[in-house]
Amino acid sequence: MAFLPNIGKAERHMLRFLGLEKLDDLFEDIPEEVRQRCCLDQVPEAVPEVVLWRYLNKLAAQNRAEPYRRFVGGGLYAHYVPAAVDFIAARTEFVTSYTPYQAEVSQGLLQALFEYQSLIAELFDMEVVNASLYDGATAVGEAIRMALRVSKRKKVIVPKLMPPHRRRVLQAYTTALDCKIVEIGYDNRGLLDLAELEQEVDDATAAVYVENPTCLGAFEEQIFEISDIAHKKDALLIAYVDPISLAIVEPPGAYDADIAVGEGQPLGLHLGFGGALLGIFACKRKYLMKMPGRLIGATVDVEGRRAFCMTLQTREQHIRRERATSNICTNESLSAITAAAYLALLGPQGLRRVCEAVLANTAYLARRLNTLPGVTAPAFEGVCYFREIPARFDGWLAREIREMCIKRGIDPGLDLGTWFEGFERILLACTTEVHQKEDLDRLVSVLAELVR
Amino acid sequence: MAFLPNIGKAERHMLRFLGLEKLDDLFEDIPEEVRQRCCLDQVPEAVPEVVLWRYLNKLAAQNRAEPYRRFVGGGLYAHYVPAAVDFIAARTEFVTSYTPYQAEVSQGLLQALFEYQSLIAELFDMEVVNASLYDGATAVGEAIRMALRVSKRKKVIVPKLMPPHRRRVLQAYTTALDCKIVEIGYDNRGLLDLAELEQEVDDATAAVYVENPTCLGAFEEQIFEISDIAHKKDALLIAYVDPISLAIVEPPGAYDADIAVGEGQPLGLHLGFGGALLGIFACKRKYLMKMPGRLIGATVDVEGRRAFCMTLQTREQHIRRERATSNICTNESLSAITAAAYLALLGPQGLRRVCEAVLANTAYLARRLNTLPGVTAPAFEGVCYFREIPARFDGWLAREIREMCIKRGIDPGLDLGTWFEGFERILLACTTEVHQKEDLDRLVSVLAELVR
Amino acid sequence: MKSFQQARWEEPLLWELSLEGRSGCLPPVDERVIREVGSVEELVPDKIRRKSSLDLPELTENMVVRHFVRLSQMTFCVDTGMYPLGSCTMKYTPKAAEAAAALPGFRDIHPLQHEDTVQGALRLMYELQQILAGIAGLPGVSLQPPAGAAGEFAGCLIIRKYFEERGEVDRRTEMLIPDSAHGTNPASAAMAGFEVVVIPSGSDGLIDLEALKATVSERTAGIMLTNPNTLGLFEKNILDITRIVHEVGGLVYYDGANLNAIMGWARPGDMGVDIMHFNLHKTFGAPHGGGGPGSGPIAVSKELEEYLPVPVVAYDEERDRYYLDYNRPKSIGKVHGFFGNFPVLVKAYVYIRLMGRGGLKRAAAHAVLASNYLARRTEVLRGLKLSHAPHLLRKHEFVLTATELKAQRGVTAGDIAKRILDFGLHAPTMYFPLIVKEALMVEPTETEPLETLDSYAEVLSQIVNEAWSSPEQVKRAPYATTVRRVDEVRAARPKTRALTWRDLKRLKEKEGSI
Amino acid sequence: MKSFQQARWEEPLLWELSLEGRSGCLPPVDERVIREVGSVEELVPDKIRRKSSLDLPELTENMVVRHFVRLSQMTFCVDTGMYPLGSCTMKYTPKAAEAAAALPGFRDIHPLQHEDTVQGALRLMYELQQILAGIAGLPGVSLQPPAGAAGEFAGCLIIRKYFEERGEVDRRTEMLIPDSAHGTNPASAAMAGFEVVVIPSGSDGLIDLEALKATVSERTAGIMLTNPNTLGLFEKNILDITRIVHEVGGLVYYDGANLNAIMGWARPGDMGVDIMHFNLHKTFGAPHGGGGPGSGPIAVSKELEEYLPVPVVAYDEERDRYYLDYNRPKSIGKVHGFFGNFPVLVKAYVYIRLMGRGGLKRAAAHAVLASNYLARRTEVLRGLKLSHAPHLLRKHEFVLTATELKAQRGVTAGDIAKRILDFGLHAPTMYFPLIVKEALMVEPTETEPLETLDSYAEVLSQIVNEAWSSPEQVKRAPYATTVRRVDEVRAARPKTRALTWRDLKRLKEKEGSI
Ligand SMILES: Cc1ncc(COP(=O)(O)O)c(C=O)c1O
Ligand SMILES: Cc1ncc(COP(=O)(O)O)c(C=O)c1O
Repeated sequence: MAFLPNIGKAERHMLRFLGLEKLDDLFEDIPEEVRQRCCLDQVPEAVPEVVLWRYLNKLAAQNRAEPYRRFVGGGLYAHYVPAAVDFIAARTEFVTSYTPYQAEVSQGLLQALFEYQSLIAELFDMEVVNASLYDGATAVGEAIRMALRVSKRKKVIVPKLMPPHRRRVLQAYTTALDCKIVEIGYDNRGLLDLAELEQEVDDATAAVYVENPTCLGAFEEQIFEISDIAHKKDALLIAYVDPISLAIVEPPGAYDADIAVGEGQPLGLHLGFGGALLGIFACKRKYLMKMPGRLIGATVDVEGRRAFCMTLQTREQHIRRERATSNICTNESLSAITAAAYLALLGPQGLRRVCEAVLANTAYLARRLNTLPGVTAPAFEGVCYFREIPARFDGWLAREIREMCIKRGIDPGLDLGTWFEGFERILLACTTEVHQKEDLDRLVSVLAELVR
Repeated sequence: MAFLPNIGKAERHMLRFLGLEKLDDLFEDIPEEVRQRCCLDQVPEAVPEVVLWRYLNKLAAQNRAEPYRRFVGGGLYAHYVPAAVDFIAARTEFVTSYTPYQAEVSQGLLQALFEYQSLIAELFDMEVVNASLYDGATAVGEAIRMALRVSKRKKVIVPKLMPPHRRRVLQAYTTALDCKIVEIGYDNRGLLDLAELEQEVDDATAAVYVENPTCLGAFEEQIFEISDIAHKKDALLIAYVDPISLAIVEPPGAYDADIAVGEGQPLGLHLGFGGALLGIFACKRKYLMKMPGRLIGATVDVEGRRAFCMTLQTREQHIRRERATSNICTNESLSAITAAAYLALLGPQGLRRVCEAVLANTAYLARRLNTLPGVTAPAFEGVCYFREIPARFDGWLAREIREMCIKRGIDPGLDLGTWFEGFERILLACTTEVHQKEDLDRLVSVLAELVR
Repeated sequence: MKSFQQARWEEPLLWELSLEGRSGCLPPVDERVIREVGSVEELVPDKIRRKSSLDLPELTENMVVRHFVRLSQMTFCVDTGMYPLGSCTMKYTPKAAEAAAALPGFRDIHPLQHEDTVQGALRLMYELQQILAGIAGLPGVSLQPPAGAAGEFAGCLIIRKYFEERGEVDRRTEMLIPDSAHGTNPASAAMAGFEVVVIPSGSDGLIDLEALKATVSERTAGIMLTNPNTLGLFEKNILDITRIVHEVGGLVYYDGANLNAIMGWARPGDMGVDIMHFNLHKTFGAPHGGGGPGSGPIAVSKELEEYLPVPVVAYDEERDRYYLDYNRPKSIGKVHGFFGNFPVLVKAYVYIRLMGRGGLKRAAAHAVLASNYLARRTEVLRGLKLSHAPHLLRKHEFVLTATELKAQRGVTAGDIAKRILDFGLHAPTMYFPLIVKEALMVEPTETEPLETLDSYAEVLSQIVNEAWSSPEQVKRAPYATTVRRVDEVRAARPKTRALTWRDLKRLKEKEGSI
Repeated sequence: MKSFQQARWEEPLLWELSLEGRSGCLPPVDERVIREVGSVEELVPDKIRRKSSLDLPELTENMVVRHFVRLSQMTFCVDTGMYPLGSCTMKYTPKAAEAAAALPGFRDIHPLQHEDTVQGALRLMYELQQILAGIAGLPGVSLQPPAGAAGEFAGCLIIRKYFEERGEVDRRTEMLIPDSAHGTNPASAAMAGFEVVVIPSGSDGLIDLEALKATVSERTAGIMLTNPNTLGLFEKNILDITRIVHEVGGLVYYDGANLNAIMGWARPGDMGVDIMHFNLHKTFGAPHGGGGPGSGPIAVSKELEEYLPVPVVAYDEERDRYYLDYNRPKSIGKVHGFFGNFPVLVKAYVYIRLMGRGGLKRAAAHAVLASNYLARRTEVLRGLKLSHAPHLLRKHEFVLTATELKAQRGVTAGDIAKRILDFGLHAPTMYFPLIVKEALMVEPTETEPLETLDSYAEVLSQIVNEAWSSPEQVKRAPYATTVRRVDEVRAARPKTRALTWRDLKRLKEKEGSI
């Protein structure tokens, strides 16, 4: 009972104070038959920490966690997390506090979240940013819901090349809405088919949703054109972008995105088996009152000191209830603080260096893969890839390649056949700055042995 | 330059302010020839954190750190360190502060150290405790130096069975003193030979130093008799004890020890390859002014609030200089706080449970080892062992046994031949509560295979 | 009364600490690689290369660390003091749980890496699914929803799907929700396309059975309720309620935010619940992270299992292998990009295993014990009273109303809350549930020692005395906090609104610094 | 001036939080084993079984954690603010160093486990030995001493041994130590059996060469000095000094506490030093742990190598294997039970590798730059002045003297130090070195940003103004700290002295609570 301080003496004292005899008396308001049926057999008995710790280590050891022989991306990326970021994210004051309902005792948390909003605003070049959503995928869902709300239109355009794990979230978020989601194909570079887009965007179009880089890793070079196409019909442009890449490529603000979303995990968050992500959500100021999620604002206290507090809460569920802009309550504050710490630590120089390393590694990997017999990398040509490289194998299915690699202790990337029909021969390999040249060479040489 | 904030602009500003041109100008007071000779070729160039981290992990992976197949003691012990203890020990306020010279801003640290002193005083049943020495071995050195000082006598009695790593520290600490160290043998139970002791203790004897449990793991059952023998001749009794064991065996206060020392590592400190240990030092109040090391006292502030501060510093080197009671300055404060957290967390119940588990495991291991052909465990009989068990192998040298076990992935304990002449066939195996029955059984079955 | 003072560092914003050229971390760029592939300028087409400057602050590691350490010290948390935020279950998180989630074997794995290489993680999830199913008394579990509200949304989509499969989705448009419900309930129902129909509480704070009967119909998709409800009262007619809803063909959704009151003593499944969510960050000791991440797994009846989000973690006994089951054609899809907040799952798992069956049950009992103890000690204070049915036992929380103090002395629940902060304690939840005027909703949790409960009661007593004798003292609180009372109106007013550093700079230029 | 307030929690002592029956951690006892071997009562002879009660506090994990978190918030540290404690080099510790030392592969290994199973740890130590030798310009290194003073002691024993081997130990009894030296120098020399002979400083703060010449003799065992000295002044005659000592056959010991001033710019070995220690917790960025653990490796000349403590980490090239070399018959033995403070070694190693050759050199330069900058900004304040040779460059630290303020306004260096605390800054070292009256010894270190140096100067300026205009304001400081000025006399007086909870309880019974 390491966490129950009121056993023994204290328990007796409190029961006596309440005129009760035993703990069971506290549950007399529960119908007898419900209580009787209650059985906890599926919950194991308590385990001492020393024993549990051993078991947890055993489980953890059954997972391959080192990134050096893993080339898997697909939306989450194994960037290096500096120790200082882990340190900050572990400060128990941030970890064990909750939503800062009492601003006066939560200034540190509030300031950190305000800084997060500010940092993302700079990075994205957008006017307003909320204090986090669950993850990139749900941010997409919220963005599209918001666009439908704002525009009062019913058609949404999305790329056909959208990872199913994100696409299915979008699907769920729009299930109950009276809207139509139209998918646009891709050109021979794997980018959005502009002609098709032009055709589809019309006066009923609420939003054009575009990913940059695409889920195949290519920067969407036509982003300005896409923006024009959307805006010409007064459709909103929603951009899903990679925050890291914004140190070198144009931010959503530059191409006049109305809403910009993204997955913040690369900003100093561990992969965590895909958990505790960070849904980034930014938009133009004019949509402020329609946006989902919590907002932190700067203000002063009664003595005129700078202070921070939650603001514009009337958009939120605890006030607006069924008419709220979203149902979100608990969000991913700690992830937001972590991302703020990461951005503050790296600064513009550091972030640029990450980009340089990633770009270079990606290009290098592409080149090397392309030298293998029967391998085309990138599978789509003529564009700039960031982190991810689609590689086509003439003689093999990507699934087979992956299985064979796994047996050799290497995870070479994703089998795109599981994402898109017709992509069964394409492997999506991924690299970041954690890989050294030797790691990339090793991957290539393992593949070389397989395909030769 | 992640840790140098004054590069670029700030550097230029400061140089200009000082009327200097370049950093080199700051070193003009160093003789030219010394500067010219300076070469840092043996220091590698800077490595980015991400790269270094990988290398550190590689080095760390080359060490076998899991305690489950390791049965090595010899003064440091692999007890389980609860996560809460690690958490507390990692609070950066404790980690990155220094000696609390400014009491007003260091109340937390001071209180924690005061609590450490208090906890050890309870555990040891001694009147005063200092705020830590380097480790158990140097605490022994200081204790004997202090006894010589206090008594103004010149002879010190120590057991022959004292681990060389501690014995050599004692030797170093007394190198420059005009004193005689007499070693007393052991009886057939491995305990101090009382007859020999009686003979040696005389009016010139400054102190009798005794270890309890002995370095072979046996409780010194004659401790009260030893105390009497020492005190009859007005010699001081110095007891080196195991702090964990004091939850079940008599504390030094009970047998009237004048000075009690010990290694505090088992109290929640990681093994750390033998580093960041904790020298526990306690004594009778009457010797207070003669004791080495820092002391924290309770007092009040000008508003009458309870407060803490360093006290009786006139004993210390920064005031008394060559006449100080010791040269110690930096001590092991963080270890002391860690031990305080451990004791507070376990409390009397928890500590007793550790002892129970250790005692039981030790007895169990002895029994099982003793069933092996040609193995006698414990090698000395008739006493109660705690953690460690000396096992004699008729047909083998302990060194051989150990080497063979290592090849099988198990470290069975220490080869006592490296400690004491004539002990070449004795292996000193060690167990704590981290071992489960199955671990002990595994050790026994590996040994069984070897000796059969 | 202990004298308390929170730390105050007047810490600048990151940009105010910045100086050109500083950096806290410069990752390496391999020159060998660059030489082979070219520079950024060569690789990234000019057209899309970022043109605008990137105005991130420039700091060293030491500066960043110090900044956030100072901010942390200006943040009240469970590890510094009692945090009886009603409805939030701010209990203590075992440090072993934090340590476990930080094990590289859990922390550094990718959700899309090959299943063979994450068997340990999958096993933990599988075990947790089983355990939660056991606690719920409902067989199907999805760990995916990243928070309670996401669980509600997933649940509502399942309800929708269920009716879709039956061809009733166009008819079953109404979701019944008690007026005492948490805001996420109606918001989630609305997001899933339901029309919210409010069920009024009776004077005893419980669902009015007659009103319920009058409201249910063949349009009823279901009811969303929490039990004990947000007043801390157990819906003793729960079996009637679920029966009434079932009789018209509706489903019962259980908001598990208050499960800490009854876990081990009663299971939602046994009350007639069809679907529920857990808040692992409330009931199961995962920390709240300053607002998140949380985790809101859902549990459903056998009948609804096929609609669970994909993937579900499954176990192939024959091959002794865990896998992600995506092959669920009737699934509602996904409510999170991957499998939910895995680290939170690890923490909850650790908590549950450390507590064990008996510990969970004891925890619930102690949560209820603490709540009733504190309720009884504070309801007697002049000007405060229990919101509803004062004679009834509370469960894990209780709601005080300060209407009398407000009427007599102008001291509001909010004022009282602010004044509590001066004593190193966190305030209760204020103004919730909405059906109670001047509400103070107190949930002490089982991890607060009796001594702290006592001092909470004493503090409240002192504050009430102050409110009567010198109300201004309370209305001007707090005094001992990092900043004093914060101007929320200014923050919200368009003219003075500043949501980012950019805004703040602009404002500063206009009207001087804040 | 920023408004600062340190946290105050009025946290009780552990016993004051205790309640019978609580425990924060109950390790398991295996019943199967107990059944086989018997209970404690059966295993431990009655004679030695503990009879007295064990009055440790009884708390749960949550209570213990909260207690120490609160205490931590009441502890000023480098990670909360500037800590310019002269002679202590309170620089920032890279968090990667902390993380590295916590890797299980380093943290959980036993010093006596088989060498084959700790090759990574030995390799790190070996590399560090090489690096330190390079920085020292001295070939032999032992990492064993657990702090600077322990390094000094080991060094003195080596000097002793050296003369023993030469049959001169009875004659070489004197250790020369400048009057500005740190207290550990004379204390260590005395512990090693030397008689301390004080060398006076000249008016320029440097060793008086004439006095030195007059003092050395064939009784001279050696000299212990630090350079730059504790005034922050470089002994520009260092080559003369070492020559003078060597000429009479003495050895030169270098106290490396101030190495941060010159590393990379000058090597002790090149100055004629025979033996030195490092303070890894000062120069090489290992944290100070509230007073320790530190680490004080020593480096020695070729001639002295054979006397180093055992074991030394060695490398067998043929077998590509690292090992612990105990086979050193002339060794002085051991000054630590094992190999020293290994985790501190890991941290220093990480620091050095992250900084690299160029970074170390730059760090030293920036330490000196910051020191001179702050010296120049503060020596001009009315009533303060630089202790010695104001025209000379300082190295990493400088000493101000407040004698004028004391004489004119009764404001002491101590008062000024206390007042500094009110601004969220730590005070300098006070009253050291002993040769300076009313000394304030300031060592800003290279990790403090210029902006902080500026605010330190401004704070000092304000305090000096206060001292002149309203001295009581300064003499009554501090105000914004957890407690106000502490009564040190009471703590030391036998009647009111309380060194443990037991003492405190006794006192409380006698004279009411404190
Ligand atoms: C009663 C109740 N229901 C639902 C929720 C929503 O849970 P979450 O914040 O995890 O989304 C909360 C949380 O505040 C709650 O208190
Ligand atoms: C100049 C000087 N020498 C020696 C020492 C002693 O070092 P340590 O505290 O590590 O024993 C110190 C530390 O305070 C010092 O400042």
